[in-house]
Amino acid sequence: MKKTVHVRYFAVLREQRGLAEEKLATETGTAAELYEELRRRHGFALEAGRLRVAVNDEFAPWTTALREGDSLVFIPPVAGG
Amino acid sequence: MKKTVHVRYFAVLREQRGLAEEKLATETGTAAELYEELRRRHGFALEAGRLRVAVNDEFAPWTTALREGDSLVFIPPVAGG
Amino acid sequence: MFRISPEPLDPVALQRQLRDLRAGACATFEGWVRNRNDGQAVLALDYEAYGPLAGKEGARILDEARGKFSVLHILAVHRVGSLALGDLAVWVGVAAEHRGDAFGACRYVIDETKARVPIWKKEHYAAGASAWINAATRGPAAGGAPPA
Amino acid sequence: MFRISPEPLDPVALQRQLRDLRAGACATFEGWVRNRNDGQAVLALDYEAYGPLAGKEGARILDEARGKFSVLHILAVHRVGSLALGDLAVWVGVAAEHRGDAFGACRYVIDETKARVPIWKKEHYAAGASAWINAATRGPAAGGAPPA
Repeated sequence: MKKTVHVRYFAVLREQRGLAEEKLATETGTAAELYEELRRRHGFALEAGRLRVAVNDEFAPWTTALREGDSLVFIPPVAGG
Repeated sequence: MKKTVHVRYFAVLREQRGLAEEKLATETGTAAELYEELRRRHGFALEAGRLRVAVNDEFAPWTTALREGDSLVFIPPVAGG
Repeated sequence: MFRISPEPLDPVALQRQLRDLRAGACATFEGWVRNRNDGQAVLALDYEAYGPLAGKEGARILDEARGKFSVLHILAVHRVGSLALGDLAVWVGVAAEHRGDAFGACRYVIDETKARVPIWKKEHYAAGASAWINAATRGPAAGGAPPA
Repeated sequence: MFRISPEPLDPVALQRQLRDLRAGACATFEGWVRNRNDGQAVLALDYEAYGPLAGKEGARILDEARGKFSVLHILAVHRVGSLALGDLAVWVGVAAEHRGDAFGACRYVIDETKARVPIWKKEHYAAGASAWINAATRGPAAGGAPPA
């Protein structure tokens, strides 16, 4: 079940990850599982409950199943205006 | 008790009176009485209940007693904006 | 400050007076001359003000707004004279630390200005008549509309 | 239309796009970079947006505003990049026949934009630290504030 996904990082996550985007091979099944894997690996401070996730440039449930080639963005609390 | 007052007319009253201001000698005692006198004389369409009155450039009660030299403005319903 | 202006209003210059590094929010309102009112096609407007009292009542409204909302600067200017369609009739601008106060004060000032400041508006209609707004009586229109 | 702009915003040009002879009211909101936030002296800001989704979510907000209020035109632009004190960070303008709808829609758009559109703000403080707003966790500030 290994698939390759594209992850872009913004704001605090970009800084904590140290890069703006990466291609990842993962065996996790959902967006939520992928975030937990990345959080453990990179020490992201924010819990998933504080974030939203976008799959292929649209908001999506955390339970969304990952498919080969998906593009993901984990969205920290917004602060426009 | 005859006194001379100065009356300025605005908007619909200016048009119905046919002039913008006048000096008047009147025996009426209050602003309300003066308006009724002028309304009868010039056929103003608006009843006093639709108007406010200003004496010496400040809103005043209709019961204000007129004094020699007072300046009066009868204020039709406003429509700024 | 509240002003009556016989000259066209300059919103850019007006807003510049609100600038303040403490302000996070600026709300403005512009009243424009529109081409219809109450179902009639409008060609032009005349505004007329009772200047001395309009200035006093406007200043009171701004003071009230300052009491009700936390604002840094408020400025309101109402045009008088003959205006064409699309012209700017009234401009209100508020700078505040936060947007709730900026919106609230801006809305308060225009609402109270329309309700209380001695300014009158005469509309000229495509159909040929004209009327002083809000001055209608039960009989014929009080604004000099011809019997036609 | 909702846009993200890496270039400074031009409110005069933006407002010109709202002009409409049917409109009697134009409400605008400007968000300015202010020199304090939560008691700290601010020197500058960086805004960052997730462009594709910000554009979609912004467009949805404008559609919602059109559904809730009777408006003629709505335009909203959010700046991204490095901003100085006093700079214009976001501009929202609404033209409507009546002022209630203009104010209501303008307020709705800025409130929802701040709550929902994926845009982030990093503040740089006079004290030397910096922080991503709203990203604090229970532990040390999540925004890269140094331990000093």
